[in-house]
Amino acid sequence: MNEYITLSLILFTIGAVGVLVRRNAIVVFMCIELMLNATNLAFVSFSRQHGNLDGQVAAFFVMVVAAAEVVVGLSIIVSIYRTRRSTSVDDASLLKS
Amino acid sequence: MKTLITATDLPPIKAPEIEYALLGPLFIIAGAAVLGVIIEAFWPRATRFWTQVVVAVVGIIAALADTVWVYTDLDKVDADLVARGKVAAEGALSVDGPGVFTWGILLVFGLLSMLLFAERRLEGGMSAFTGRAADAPGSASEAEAIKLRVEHTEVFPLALFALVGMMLFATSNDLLTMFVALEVLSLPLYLLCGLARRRRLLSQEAALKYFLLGAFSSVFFLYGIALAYGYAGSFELSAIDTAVSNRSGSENMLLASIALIAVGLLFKIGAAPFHTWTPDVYQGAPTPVTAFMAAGTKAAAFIALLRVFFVAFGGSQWDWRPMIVAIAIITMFLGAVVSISQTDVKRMLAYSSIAHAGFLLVGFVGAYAGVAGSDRVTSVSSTLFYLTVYGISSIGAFAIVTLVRDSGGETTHLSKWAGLGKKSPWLAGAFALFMLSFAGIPLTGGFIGKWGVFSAAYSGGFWWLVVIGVLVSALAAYFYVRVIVLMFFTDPVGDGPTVAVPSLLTTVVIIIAALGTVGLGIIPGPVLDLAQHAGAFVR
Amino acid sequence: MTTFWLLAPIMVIAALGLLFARKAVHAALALAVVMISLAILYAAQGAPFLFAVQIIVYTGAIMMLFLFVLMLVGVESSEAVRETISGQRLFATVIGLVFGITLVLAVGQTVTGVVVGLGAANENGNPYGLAELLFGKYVLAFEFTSALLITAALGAMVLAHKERLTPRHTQADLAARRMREYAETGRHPGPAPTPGVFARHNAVDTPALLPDGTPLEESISPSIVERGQVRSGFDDDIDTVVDQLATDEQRDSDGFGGEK
Amino acid sequence: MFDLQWLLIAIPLASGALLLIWGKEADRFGHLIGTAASAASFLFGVVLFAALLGKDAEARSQSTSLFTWIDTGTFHVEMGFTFDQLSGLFVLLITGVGTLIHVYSIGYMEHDPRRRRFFAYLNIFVAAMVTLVLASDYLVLFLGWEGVGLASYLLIGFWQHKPSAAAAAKKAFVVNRVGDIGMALAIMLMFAQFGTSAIHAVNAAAPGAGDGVATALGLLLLLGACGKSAQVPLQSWLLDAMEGPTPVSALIHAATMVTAGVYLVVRSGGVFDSSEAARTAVMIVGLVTLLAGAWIGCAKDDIKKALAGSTMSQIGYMMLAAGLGPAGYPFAIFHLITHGFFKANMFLGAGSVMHGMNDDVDMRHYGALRKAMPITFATFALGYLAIIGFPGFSGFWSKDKIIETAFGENLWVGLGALLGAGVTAFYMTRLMMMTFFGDKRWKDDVHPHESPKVMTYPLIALGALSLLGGLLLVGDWIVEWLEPVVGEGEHHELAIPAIALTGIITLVAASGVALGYFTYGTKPIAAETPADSSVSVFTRAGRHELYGNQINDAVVVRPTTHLTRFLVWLDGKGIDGFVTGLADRLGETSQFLRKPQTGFVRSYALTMFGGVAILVLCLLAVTLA
Amino acid sequence: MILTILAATPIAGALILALLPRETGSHLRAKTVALGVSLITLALSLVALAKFDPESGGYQLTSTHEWISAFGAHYAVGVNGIGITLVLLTTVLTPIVLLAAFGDRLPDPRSTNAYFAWMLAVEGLAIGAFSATDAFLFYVLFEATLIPLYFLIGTFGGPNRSYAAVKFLIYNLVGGLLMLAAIVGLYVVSSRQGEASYLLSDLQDLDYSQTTERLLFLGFMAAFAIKAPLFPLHTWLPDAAGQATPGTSVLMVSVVDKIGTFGMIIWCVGLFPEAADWASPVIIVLAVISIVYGALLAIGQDDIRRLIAFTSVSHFGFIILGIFAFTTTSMAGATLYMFNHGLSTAALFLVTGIMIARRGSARISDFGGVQKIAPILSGVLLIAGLSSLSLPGLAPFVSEFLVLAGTFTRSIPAAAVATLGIVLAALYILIMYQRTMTGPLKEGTEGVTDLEPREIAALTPAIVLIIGLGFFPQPMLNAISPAIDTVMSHVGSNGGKSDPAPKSPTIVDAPAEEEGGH
Repeated sequence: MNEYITLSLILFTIGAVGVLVRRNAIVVFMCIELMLNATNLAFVSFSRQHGNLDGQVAAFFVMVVAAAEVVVGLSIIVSIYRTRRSTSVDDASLLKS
Repeated sequence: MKTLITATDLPPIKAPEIEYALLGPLFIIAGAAVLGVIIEAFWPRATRFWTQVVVAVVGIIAALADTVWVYTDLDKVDADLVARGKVAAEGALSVDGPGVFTWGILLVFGLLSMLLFAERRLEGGMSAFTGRAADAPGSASEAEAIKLRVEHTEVFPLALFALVGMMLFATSNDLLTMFVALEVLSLPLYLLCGLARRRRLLSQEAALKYFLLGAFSSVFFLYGIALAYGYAGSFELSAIDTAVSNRSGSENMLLASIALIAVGLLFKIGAAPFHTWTPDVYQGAPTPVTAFMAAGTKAAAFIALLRVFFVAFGGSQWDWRPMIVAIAIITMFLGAVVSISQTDVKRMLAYSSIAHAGFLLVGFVGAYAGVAGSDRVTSVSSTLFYLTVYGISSIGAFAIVTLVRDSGGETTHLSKWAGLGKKSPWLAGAFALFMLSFAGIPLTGGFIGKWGVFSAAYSGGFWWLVVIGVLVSALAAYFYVRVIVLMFFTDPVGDGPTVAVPSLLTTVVIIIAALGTVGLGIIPGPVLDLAQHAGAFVR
Repeated sequence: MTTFWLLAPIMVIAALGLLFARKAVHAALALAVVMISLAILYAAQGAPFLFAVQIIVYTGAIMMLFLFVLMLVGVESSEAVRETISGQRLFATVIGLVFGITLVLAVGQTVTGVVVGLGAANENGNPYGLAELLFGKYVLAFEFTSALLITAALGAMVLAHKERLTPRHTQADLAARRMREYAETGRHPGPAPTPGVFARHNAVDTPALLPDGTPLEESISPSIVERGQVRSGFDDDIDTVVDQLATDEQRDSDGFGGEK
Repeated sequence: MFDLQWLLIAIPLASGALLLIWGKEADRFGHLIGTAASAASFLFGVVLFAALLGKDAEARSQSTSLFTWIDTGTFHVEMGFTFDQLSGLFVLLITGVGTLIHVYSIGYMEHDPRRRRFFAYLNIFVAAMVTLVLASDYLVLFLGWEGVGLASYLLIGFWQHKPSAAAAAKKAFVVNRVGDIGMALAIMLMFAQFGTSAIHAVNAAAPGAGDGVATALGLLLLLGACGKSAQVPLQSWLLDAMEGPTPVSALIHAATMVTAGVYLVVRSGGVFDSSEAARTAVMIVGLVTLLAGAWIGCAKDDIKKALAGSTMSQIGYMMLAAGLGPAGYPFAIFHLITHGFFKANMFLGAGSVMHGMNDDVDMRHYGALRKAMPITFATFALGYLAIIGFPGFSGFWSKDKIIETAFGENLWVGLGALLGAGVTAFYMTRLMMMTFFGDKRWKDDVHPHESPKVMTYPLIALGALSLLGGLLLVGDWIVEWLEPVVGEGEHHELAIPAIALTGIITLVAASGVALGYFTYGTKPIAAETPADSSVSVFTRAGRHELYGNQINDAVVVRPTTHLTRFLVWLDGKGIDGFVTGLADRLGETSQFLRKPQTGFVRSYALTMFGGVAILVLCLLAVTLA
Repeated sequence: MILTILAATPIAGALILALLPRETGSHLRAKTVALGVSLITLALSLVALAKFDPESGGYQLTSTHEWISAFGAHYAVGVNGIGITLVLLTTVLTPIVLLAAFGDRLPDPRSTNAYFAWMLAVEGLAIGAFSATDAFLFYVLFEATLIPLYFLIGTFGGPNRSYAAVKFLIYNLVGGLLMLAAIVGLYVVSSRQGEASYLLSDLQDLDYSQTTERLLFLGFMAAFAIKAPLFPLHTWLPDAAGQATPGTSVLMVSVVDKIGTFGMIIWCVGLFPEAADWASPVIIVLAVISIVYGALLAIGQDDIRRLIAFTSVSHFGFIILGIFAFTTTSMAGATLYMFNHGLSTAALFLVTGIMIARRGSARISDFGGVQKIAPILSGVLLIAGLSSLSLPGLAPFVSEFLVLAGTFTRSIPAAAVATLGIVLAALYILIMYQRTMTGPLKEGTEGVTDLEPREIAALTPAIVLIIGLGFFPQPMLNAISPAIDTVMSHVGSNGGKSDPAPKSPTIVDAPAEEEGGH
């Protein structure tokens, strides 16, 4: 069991670091997806640990939510791209201090 | 694995029991939202705007009426627990006093915000939202869209979805539903943030930031849920509570879960160090959306926070209370201090909302649940009242922000507000009133709210936190007072600000907010009793 | 277990690829690797339904969406190596390590208790078990995910879809309008003649000549007419050219860019 | 009838208030009202005094309470008055001399546009002074005490347009306030100790309170008395007070107010009798002031200041006498009364001289005025003879008794007093010589002339009193009269017969006169004051009032000024600076804390992630460790 | 009921003024309305006074209604002798201030309505605070007075007004918020011991642990010490008074700041007698420092208004000293001092305000010889000044002496040092008088004309009261004393701190009582 959770945590951490170091909004978003996937792995593993399917249901919900989120996120990114011709998150820094 | 069993061999799945009567308000709002989407598809453009407004407003009013009905109908389940209400929808929701009270205030915030959404007089007959979000700012097609006066009437169903998400969030009884609710409330808000008519770049930037950070935080929240599940084997708050009480499972997992779940919720209420999105998003978003967000999200998220921590993690409160204390102090202090050097009204209000999150956390950390048979102000009731007052004042303040304009739309730079009191004393007076309420000056609702949360903290044994709280309040008062100085005691620069004459909608919002702020300060009794009557969370 | 130990390094490497790939597309592919591997792990852990959904929804739909958008914004775009925010990478790494190590040590290595396994839960088949929960305990959440999906759809429409504001003009519409104008204002329905027709020059500033020799002003670009540079077709062109050459010489000797 | 003794106060007070409020219309006759009020008060005083004479010795203390002034908790003060032998004498002195001075002022202030106001102030003074002496409670006494201080302030500064007058007025008030600390603390001590501040009760209880309390009380009262009576070390204001119009100097700063300190000590006989130390202190203060005043009197060329120095000196005598205990009290009062007569006489005479000399006060510009102002000269001479103790004159009797009693107490004190008598004779002779004899040293435009009758008649009256004041001692009348109030003094046996001592005193005075005559009467006097460098150290010190102002400056004024400046700095930069500094730091903190808000979404995420890591770490720290 | 009406009348007047259309002409309407309202209030307060029984030490004219039941807060009003004294002070001073303010030149002439409305609001709230017998109500009104004053200073003050206004507000808010913490604590303590209630009578019956009581006391005291300004928390006052109009200054220093000292007696000492006893040494030291420090700083000021502000610091030192000396004498003196200081400071502020307005400068060094051209003005200034230096025969003397005499029985050093204040008082007043009024007429001062009839009418009542109460303080003391006795019966560790008895009481009574006829 431990190894699954450990893997999940490693993936999660890698995803989190990815969010911090990548500048392309789409890649940043992919990193978030990676984190979601890592979470799903945890859900599924815990589901097996506890012997109930709630975790799997949760993973299923996460997938649906992720789908919706991706749509919204990508459309926001696209609309910004149309305006700025850039997908770098660093360029969007007018609002500050 | 018997994956290949044919369907007929399986026992039928039991139909779920849904207490429609109890969940009426949720379904009304959801229905109104869906209706809005349908209208979007089929209704003629000419009258679509007002139809959407009517659907939204009527829907909210109906839901509000239903909420009142539900609230009065809640039964006293257990006299000892002083909790009223029941767990509904197969354990997904707990329709209890605090939850339904939150529905009520959320619906009121929603209603007021819808009125602001519907204001069309300020932009020469168009709403505050961009006509066609897909156009690049400044492009010819945008000009065409403006010429043809197209509007995104989708904002109404989107706001209604967010509203229903908030309501769901506040009453979720299991973490999974809570997660879904979190997303339901967040996604529309991400979208709404990017739809400002003026200053499109800022608006889009706000949407992007809100979205990325929101998604980032909700992943942590989700991982927290996973760990909680790993700990307790269930998503239900009461089951987690049982596990916590029995101390079964790995302590570490519980603690990590608490930390991560806290992150997601603290992000939504804008507590430090998860507040960084707040100023940018508040500033960039269209002002009516900011108003809606500031009032609604904070209320929903706070009640969810209280619910999770009191119901599920109540048994390990000695573990998490120090953490919340630290966060409360940092949040109050940071919000109050940084707002001093702000030059933009909306940013200042954002930092102020951070500071208020800190004050609310002070009440939360008291974790005072009251004793049976006593009328004492509890953490829950004081938080409910504070949220009510803060929301009302906030909406009022943002409504006024929409009225102070120059040729480029709203003029939010504070220097442009100089001398407003001379030009338009009533408006400036109302804004000053909201500022005083934020500062917690007596005879305004903010004072009673502060009193409540401090008393809860005090009851919970944190008198020294109360002292820190009042000192930070004084700091915070400094910048509210500065705005008043600017409006009333400073001469306007050049021509000074222009105050647009709003339609009845915004006027009504401001008047209601002002009356509410004063009313809650002078006769807080009814609302306070209502909050008090809400009792504890059901488990 | 074999599956796990086989896949785990691959997944970690792929995930790291997400961190280090310069090009977004490579990152997307790395992510796809992780996702597919995950799907296999799901299957290995008694979640066949999720295995399918992971492949279909995640890898099939979501990843495709990412790739679509990547194509849209330019697949060649790649990040500069230089970090713009000072200390960002360092802090990100440090905090990531702290966070990861803490959690791995504290949580990942301490999962205790018996692994119950899903035998009982999957008694009637995994999809059935899930369905029982989805339509029972989690029915409300399930229903409200629809709100999520509607929002997503609505959002995509709002942000990306440009509604036509004016009806599209068909060819018939245009022809009808042209004839109507001809009838009402006498505007010529056909295409305008090009400059220089029948004229001695076919330069753009030389009006076409009608059969009767009269110049046709409409054949010249309105901007030229505006500037008064229309050449009359009747002047003695040679003289004009000579004059012009003289003027040019004059101008050259005056120096470059002299006044006309 | 004694129930109406408050009328003694009310009449002049009402008149004063009336004159102040009435306004310009009263300018024409205001002085008459003022004088009439004072006279009425005097007449009523005479009537009461006569009534007192008619009573038995035991019934001669007539108390009355007008109303309860203050009553709260344990603190009870009646607005009560006592007309007894002592206060009766004082009332007569105050209102009598006061009335004469009122009359005199009609002439003296004739051309002053604010004469009405002057009379109002004079009336208020009379009222306050009478309150002081009639009071049956120390707090009521304090009311009168401060009332006369106020009147003194107003009158010294009457010519407000002169900065020196305004400064002198302020100085008088402030120095008096220093004395008032003593008074106030004394009353508080009485209250704490005895639960009352009624004069009668306090004096009755003082012997039983223990030596320490009595000494403390006595010293505190002495401090008050020093302030009011211009005794060392609070003497410095009196010479400056000569900035006021001369009638004021005569009434307040010679005849009445400045003697209030003596009155206080005598009144508090019970207290001083219980404390040897306090009494000794009084004596020493009196002796020192006696000599210091005389010294100053020798050196001043300003006629009023010379007289003021003399006043100090004479009050020193009274103080000395009062310090001698019951034996000295009657003589202190006796000298007080005679001094009231002759000093008022001389001050008014000086005023008359100034009136004729265009308000020049420098004696070096006088000379040979006896011809130009015969009446003034004659009356002044009577005063002169009285003060030097010319046998038969009032001062002879009173001073003689004091010196005699002093010798009875202590030889050195007696010798000091004797020396004082000699010096007095010297400086008074000097004054006489410089003013009325010798050459004319008048300024060119000065044409001395005799004053009008309204001024000379009071002079004549006072001259007569200076001559006849000694009659009070006939048959030891005043001693016996006062005995019920001040107690019976034990008589020390002197080493030599009293008559011999009188002879010695007269001889000493005569030698003083001779010295004065030979120094100033036989040689021409420079019309300009010799420079400080050309005079003896003694003269220089005398001119500078024994450096009293310099000492005050160095010890009190300058340190206070520096302290004030420092505190202003401290308040602005320190206390307020701390707060504003805090506000500034807050602003800086604010600027600093907004820096992380860089606008980069990734750094926001980093902040969040950092927060997450810290949260997790903190929560897990316990179990990890 | 009468108290409610009393407090509501000025508030209603303020609302009426706010709703009256702004005038462009003479503004006489707004002014008369305001004055009329304040006179009606005065009349009502006299009615209340008539109904008040001075013999009783308890609360009278009470009325109690439930207000916020969840907090246990009541709308409860009532006055004892202390309260009615201060209510009277408020109602007497307001008409004077308003009448004197007729001539104030406002930065924006259209704001007359607001100016007078805010002043009336101050009056109403102050009356409310003086008559509240519920801690919560008191707190609310106490804090609410900040708002009108804030606007009065900030809108109508001198060039540096917004700094002064903010400083005023923040200082007082810090104190007020600390008090809020204590108010919250009271609730918690109260609700732990049964039904939560903020009623004064209920709170007095509570049992506090020692630490709790002390902390709560400090919370209350912080607010009051800032309000009343006690060294070293006084620095807001000179700035505020230096910038505000004279009328505002009077309302602030004479009336509203009294809520601080009033609160010390009624709330600090009344609710936490043991803690008050515990803290009294420190407070007495601070009070004595205030007395001397305020006076010394007053001497060092060149700005007349700042000077008066510092004199007030000194005087508040006396009041606080009197309260915490815990003798009936000193406490009664302190209470009377509140009234008298109100009068004398009002007279000082108003008359110097007139002077300053005419000269266009508040610097002492810009004046000189005014007496010559404005004798009435200088006379009034002198009387006001003399009352400020506690000349016997003027009202403040009685109170100051009672304070000192009472203190003396408790602590001789404190009384002795405080007595130094009377010398310093003479210095600061007389130096100011000397520099402004006497000497040759200074250039630029010619414009200082004498008082007009209206101004005389405004100042006369104050002067008359100052003189009258100097001789006849007894009616007030009669009302105050029973209330003080009640307060005293609570102070101290074992229920009631008695006055130190005279060490050697007199055998004979005062002769006046023995033989004199009354």
